[in-house]
Amino acid sequence: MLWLGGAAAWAQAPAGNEFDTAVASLPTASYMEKEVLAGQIARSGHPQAQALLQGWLDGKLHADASGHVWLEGEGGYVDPASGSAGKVEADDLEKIGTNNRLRKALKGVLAQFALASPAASARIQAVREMRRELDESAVAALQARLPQETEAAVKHEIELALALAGLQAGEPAQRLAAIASLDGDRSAEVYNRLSQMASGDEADADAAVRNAAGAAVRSIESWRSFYQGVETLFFGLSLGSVLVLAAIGLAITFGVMGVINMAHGELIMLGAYTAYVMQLLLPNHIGLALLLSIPAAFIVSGLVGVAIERGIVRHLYGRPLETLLATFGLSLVLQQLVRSVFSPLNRSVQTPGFLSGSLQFNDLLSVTWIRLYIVLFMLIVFAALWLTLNKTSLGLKVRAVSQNRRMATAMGIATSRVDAMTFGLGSGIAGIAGVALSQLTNVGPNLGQAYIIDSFMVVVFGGVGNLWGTLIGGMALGVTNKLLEPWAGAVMAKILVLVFIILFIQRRKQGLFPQKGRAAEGH
Amino acid sequence: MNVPHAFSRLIPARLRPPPRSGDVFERHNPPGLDLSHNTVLYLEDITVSFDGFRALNKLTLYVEAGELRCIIGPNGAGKTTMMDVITGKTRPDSGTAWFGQTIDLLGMSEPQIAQAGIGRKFQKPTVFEQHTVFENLELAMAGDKSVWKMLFAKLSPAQLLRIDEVLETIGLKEHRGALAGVLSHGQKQWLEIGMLLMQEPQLLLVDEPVAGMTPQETERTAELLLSLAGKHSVVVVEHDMDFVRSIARQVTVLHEGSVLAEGTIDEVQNDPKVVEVYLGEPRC
Amino acid sequence: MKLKFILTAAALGVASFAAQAADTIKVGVLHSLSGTMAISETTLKDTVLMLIEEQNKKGGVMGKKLEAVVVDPASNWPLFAEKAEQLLVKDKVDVVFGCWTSVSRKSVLPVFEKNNGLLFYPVQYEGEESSKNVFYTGASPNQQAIPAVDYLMKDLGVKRWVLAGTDYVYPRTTNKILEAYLKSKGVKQEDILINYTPFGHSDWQSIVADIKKFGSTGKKTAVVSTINGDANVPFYKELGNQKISAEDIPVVAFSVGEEELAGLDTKPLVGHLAAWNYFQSINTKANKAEIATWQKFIKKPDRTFNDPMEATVIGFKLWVKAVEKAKSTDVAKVSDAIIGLEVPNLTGGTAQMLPNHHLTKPVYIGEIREDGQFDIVWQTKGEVAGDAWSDYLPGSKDVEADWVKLKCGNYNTKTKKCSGQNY
Amino acid sequence: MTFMERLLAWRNERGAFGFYAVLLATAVLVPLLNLAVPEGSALHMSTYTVTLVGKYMSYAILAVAVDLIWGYCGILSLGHAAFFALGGYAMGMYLMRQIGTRGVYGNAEMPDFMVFLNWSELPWYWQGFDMFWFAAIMVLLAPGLLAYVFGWLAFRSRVTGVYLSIITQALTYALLLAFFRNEMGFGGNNGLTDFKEILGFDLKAPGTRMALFLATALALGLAFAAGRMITRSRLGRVVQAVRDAESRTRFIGYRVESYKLWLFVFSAMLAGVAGALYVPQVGIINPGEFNPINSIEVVIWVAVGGRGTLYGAVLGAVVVNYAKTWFTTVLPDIWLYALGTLFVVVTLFLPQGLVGLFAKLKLRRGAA
Repeated sequence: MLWLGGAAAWAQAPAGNEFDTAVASLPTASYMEKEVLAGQIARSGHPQAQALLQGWLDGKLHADASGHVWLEGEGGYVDPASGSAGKVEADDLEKIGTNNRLRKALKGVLAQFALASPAASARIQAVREMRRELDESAVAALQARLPQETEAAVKHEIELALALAGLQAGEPAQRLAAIASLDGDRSAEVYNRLSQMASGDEADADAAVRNAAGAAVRSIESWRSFYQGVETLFFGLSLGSVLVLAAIGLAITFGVMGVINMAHGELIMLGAYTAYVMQLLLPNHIGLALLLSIPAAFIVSGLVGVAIERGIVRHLYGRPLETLLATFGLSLVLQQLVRSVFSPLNRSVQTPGFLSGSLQFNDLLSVTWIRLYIVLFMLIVFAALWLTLNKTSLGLKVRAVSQNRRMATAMGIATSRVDAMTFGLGSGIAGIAGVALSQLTNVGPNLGQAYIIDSFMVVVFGGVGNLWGTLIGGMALGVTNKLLEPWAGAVMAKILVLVFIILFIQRRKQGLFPQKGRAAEGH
Repeated sequence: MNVPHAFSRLIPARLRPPPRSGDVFERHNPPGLDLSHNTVLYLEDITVSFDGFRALNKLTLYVEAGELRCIIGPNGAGKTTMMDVITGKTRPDSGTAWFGQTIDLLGMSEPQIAQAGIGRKFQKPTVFEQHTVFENLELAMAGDKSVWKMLFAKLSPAQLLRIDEVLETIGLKEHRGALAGVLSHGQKQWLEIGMLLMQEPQLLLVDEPVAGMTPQETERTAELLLSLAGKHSVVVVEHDMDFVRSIARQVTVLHEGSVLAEGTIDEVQNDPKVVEVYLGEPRC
Repeated sequence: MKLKFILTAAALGVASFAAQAADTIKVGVLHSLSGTMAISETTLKDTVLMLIEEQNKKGGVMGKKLEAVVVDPASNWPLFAEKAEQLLVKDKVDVVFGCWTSVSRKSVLPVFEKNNGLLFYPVQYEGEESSKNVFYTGASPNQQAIPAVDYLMKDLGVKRWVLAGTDYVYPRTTNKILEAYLKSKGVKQEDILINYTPFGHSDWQSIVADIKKFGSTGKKTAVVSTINGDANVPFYKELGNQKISAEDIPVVAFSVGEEELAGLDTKPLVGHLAAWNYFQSINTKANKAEIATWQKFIKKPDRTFNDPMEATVIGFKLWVKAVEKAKSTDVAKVSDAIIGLEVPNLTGGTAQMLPNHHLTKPVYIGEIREDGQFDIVWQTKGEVAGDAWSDYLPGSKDVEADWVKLKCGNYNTKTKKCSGQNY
Repeated sequence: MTFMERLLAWRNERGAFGFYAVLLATAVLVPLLNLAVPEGSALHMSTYTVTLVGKYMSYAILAVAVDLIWGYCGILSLGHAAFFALGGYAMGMYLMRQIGTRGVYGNAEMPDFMVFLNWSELPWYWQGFDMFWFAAIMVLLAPGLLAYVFGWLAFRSRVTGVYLSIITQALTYALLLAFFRNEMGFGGNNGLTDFKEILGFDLKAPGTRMALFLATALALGLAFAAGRMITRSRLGRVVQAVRDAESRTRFIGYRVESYKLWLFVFSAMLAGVAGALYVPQVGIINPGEFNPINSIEVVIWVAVGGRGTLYGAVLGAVVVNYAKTWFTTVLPDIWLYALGTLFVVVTLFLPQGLVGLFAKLKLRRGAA
């Protein structure tokens, strides 16, 4: 095989042509060897080198049985060297694979090509890419680029990168200069290099350099710990908003109506499955599907909620514990239902581009978009719900009924309709929460079970029948949990939060925001 | 907050409270009721407010031993709140409440107060509907009410006799075995009065005893209450002025959480302040 | 009177089961069809049913038809024991294929030993066990964890290690073994970060952030994940969102296969690794054929096939072979006959049943592809012999299992004792 | 007499006698069918069924415990799974210690899971569990103490209704998470299993199984009798008064919280006993038993049987669990539908549970 490959190379190119030989030996090379070959190809200066490496990185490089290498282009398969099209069938081609390490290397060498690309942003990206592995060739490339570089921003990036390289410079003075010029750069590469220089077995020989490095490291560290605090707080808030989202529907059905709805979790689950179905319907518009699934989920879960209320809960008013039992039975049925319909396996819900990735504030602080959106989304849902309850006639009726059913009836409010709508509202909100959760966790039959207990905790902790309580309560629990996690560990943190809730209820048996009046005795 | 203590300092030495028992699980033995000053209940400067609204406003009221006191006043005058304070359901923001010379009510929980000898009948009759009439009376019976005692409690012949006696008095003999839940409204009123009797309290607080009763029943209630006065002290809150007239010697008029007037029914009814308050109310 | 009625009903109900055709060979299927484990286990139930159907098409075993007895232990561990006893005592099945979690296996173990049943356990597990009545067709740590770590160390040059797992016995043991192994390879304590999370852990923000920090010290870092089932989806989503690319910090997982990937958005996962003894993407005739049959049986042309399923297939074929060799379904005879038998793996090479009731298996490392399948980036030369007792744990260094010579599942070579056998 | 009264009277007497009769019948018949009747005979009852019935009965004890606190005192505890599991763990720890050197590592002191997670020595809280009497005391003490501390806090500050239910749930949930942690030294998710002997008797021997079965039957009988004695004492009447009108009870001089606490602790200990009898029969105890869902299920048994009647609770426990066993066998794929529907139907149409149904039927017959 290797021999064949060699022969092929021999056949078409004069000996010593680095490019051709390297390419020819690709099909048989191990990943280690491939890495070397990639370097050779890059250095060969062959016009097709960049295209080939790019193709390779994108998994478009193949070899046929004879060991001849083909690059997959728009038109078809072409010879990487000549660019001339060839007659080969897709299925007798073997892909020339890459692995993590190799891809990283390829990106590195490609970056060197990108240095010359017209777009400034691309050049900046290239420099950043090269920073990660600053070997001689990279440094050389950067030094070569610097004088020709016109764009100030790019210049700056290159200078930083060179400074980083300069930390290894021979002369202490140069190293000091490098440290000085790196002031304000808090990236991990700089930090690691500096801390190595500052102390430890690889510490710098020169005391002055050591001190300078040490000072720089300390300033970075202080910033680090600051941003870490910010990060933890944000984690807490985002966890809190997940809790609130999951619980807020319950705040209606349980808090306002006093129905202990154990099927609440399953209503959330239905919402998540709705998101999944929407994506099946619109496979090419993931983002759109997600947006549409918000109202869809509200309707689906809402209708199911109304059905539950009409079918079961209605007959059990004034017997909250019975509602607990009946709805628990119902939750079992609903779980099994999705198992039968969607199979017990988890379902994959795509995350649209604008939700993935993270918002980079600086080298030390970045928050993930999805979490940011979840927080916002929760606030929107909360606001909407609050307005519905306090600014619409439905809300008025809901509150009237929840406060004094008989009086409300006397005033000609169709209490039973209001009940159904209230329950539907709460369930619909649960469905919306499901859509949000579908972006964070499994969409499977057990989704609901995972959130039901926490939801009840949040509502009770916040104070039954009080939306604000649910909001504050959820956020408080989320933040507490996250503040505890670093030193207590994930499990202990959760346990401590639970114990905290238990003790808190001792002190304030009506939760954070007790309900006024006798309606509070909800049992 | 710990109002009772703060105020107990202002109280003359002879009224210094006994050490109050904080823990509800510790058995509370009320020191025998001390009526040496012939006053069974001292309420002084009691103030209670529910988020802003003052239900009681520096209410001061004394009840003599063996007295039958009627308390009247328009709705929201604070009649029920006052009873809540006396029975320990509501803790006042300020003021003192003493049962006899030696018992500081503010330091005690509902059961302790009940044990100490204050019985209460509610405005809306509340009996144990799942229990029979007999059991209701049995439960209300005076005596040691600790858990273990109850586990092995047996009715002594004397106690049985007592229950039958009371059944007689409240005229529910033939309903002995009936569930309290199935009784008529009036019968429930009676049963609750019966429970009050079983408690053998020093001080009875009776909230609208004759609401929903037939004239005959009302009459009998009046007799009963009169017969009770003397060996017990009775405080009756009632709207029905005829009823009040029929029993009352001393009448206290509450208005906006404090005492408006006090005296015999006639004095009170001719009091211009009272007339003003009740203006438009036909009876006065 | 109610209770008595129920008892008789129970007796009758069970009797009715026992009273089924005697000329069939009964195969018990003990996988959760409801509850938390249904996600993974229902597939294995279907796999066994498929195998039985196929076998019956071929005329069954020794001329007898196979008959499946399916029960639902509902992800409830005591119920596993109860159902196991029912299968063995009431339904008198000749063999049982079942269990996924270690706890379910531990729960049924005494039942199988007491009633001398036969269990084929198809899932990779922590080892530290070898029962007379159980055949372990999944990987033991030395057939999955250690090769994976070798790959990371040699091919990716990993210097710093995060051992992240769900807090139960499999990750605990595996990580103990790995820790010992890494140290033996000269990795320093401060270069190892061990982290445990509860089942179904869904909020990974802080932990992923920690991993990111741990990995940002310049030394090449990798995560060895023994995170279980449901917790994986949010974990990988968080990795993706916090921009931890496979090139910077690769994650090698032992519990994430094709089936799990089918349940999540693979975009952020591309390039991360998994170590298994089987991958659906491996291109062999046998594999293609098996997958085709499966997808036909389950009536879903896109349904995935995974490692525990292959383990089930191998276990089943071995059992059939053994029965035919022993000319009997008697547990003792079959268990003797099966030792040393070989069946071809779907991915090439052969699986041989060893005297310690474990298999020889090839080990593959795969990189996750966009389409939820794996690119094989590394594989062992030939098969690795399953080791019941790890050589890297102080407790079990000296213990070995051999049901041919020693007739013991945990023979201590130091004390020359075979402790704690139930027979 | 009204329906309620007759229902009451009927419940009080017939129910109890019926229960004793059935229990006695079971206690006699089961050993007979199991030991006397030869194998293979249609009437023979296998050890498997015996264990199953034993399991049902330990569940029944748990149901009685829950009914006492919920049905009679109106406290919906969603934390009884915790007490059950604690009792179970206490017993499990004894059984673990009994294994002694027969563990796979042959370590005399420590259970296997500690050995291969290389613990250096037995943690202090495992000390003493090698003695049965100590374990037996712990079976009562562990749940009792937890119930006392928890109840003292909760009842003193007059936490009631759903608030109480939810924090009891929080309690068992916290314990669930705690016991899952391997650092706790209770075997983590695997829990305690592979027991060998109890009091020197081989746990796998039919004789031992039968003994356990009879012990459970006896315990159930005693639990029932105790519960009956309590509910029929004046204490019982006070407790029911608390259920129906708590504040009223206070005003006639009862320290309600003491009564609640007393009953809560008693009920918790009963649950502990149930757990202790359950573990050696099913052969495993693991944190799953702490799952709040289990607590809810127990409540459902009671509701199905008939809340507020002891034998109703027993009936419910047996019926529901038998239904479970039956469904999971005959319709493994859809049994949850059946069970779920059962719960819904019962709560909707049988507010008094099966007991209420029987009573109604009886009255019909009486009327006709």
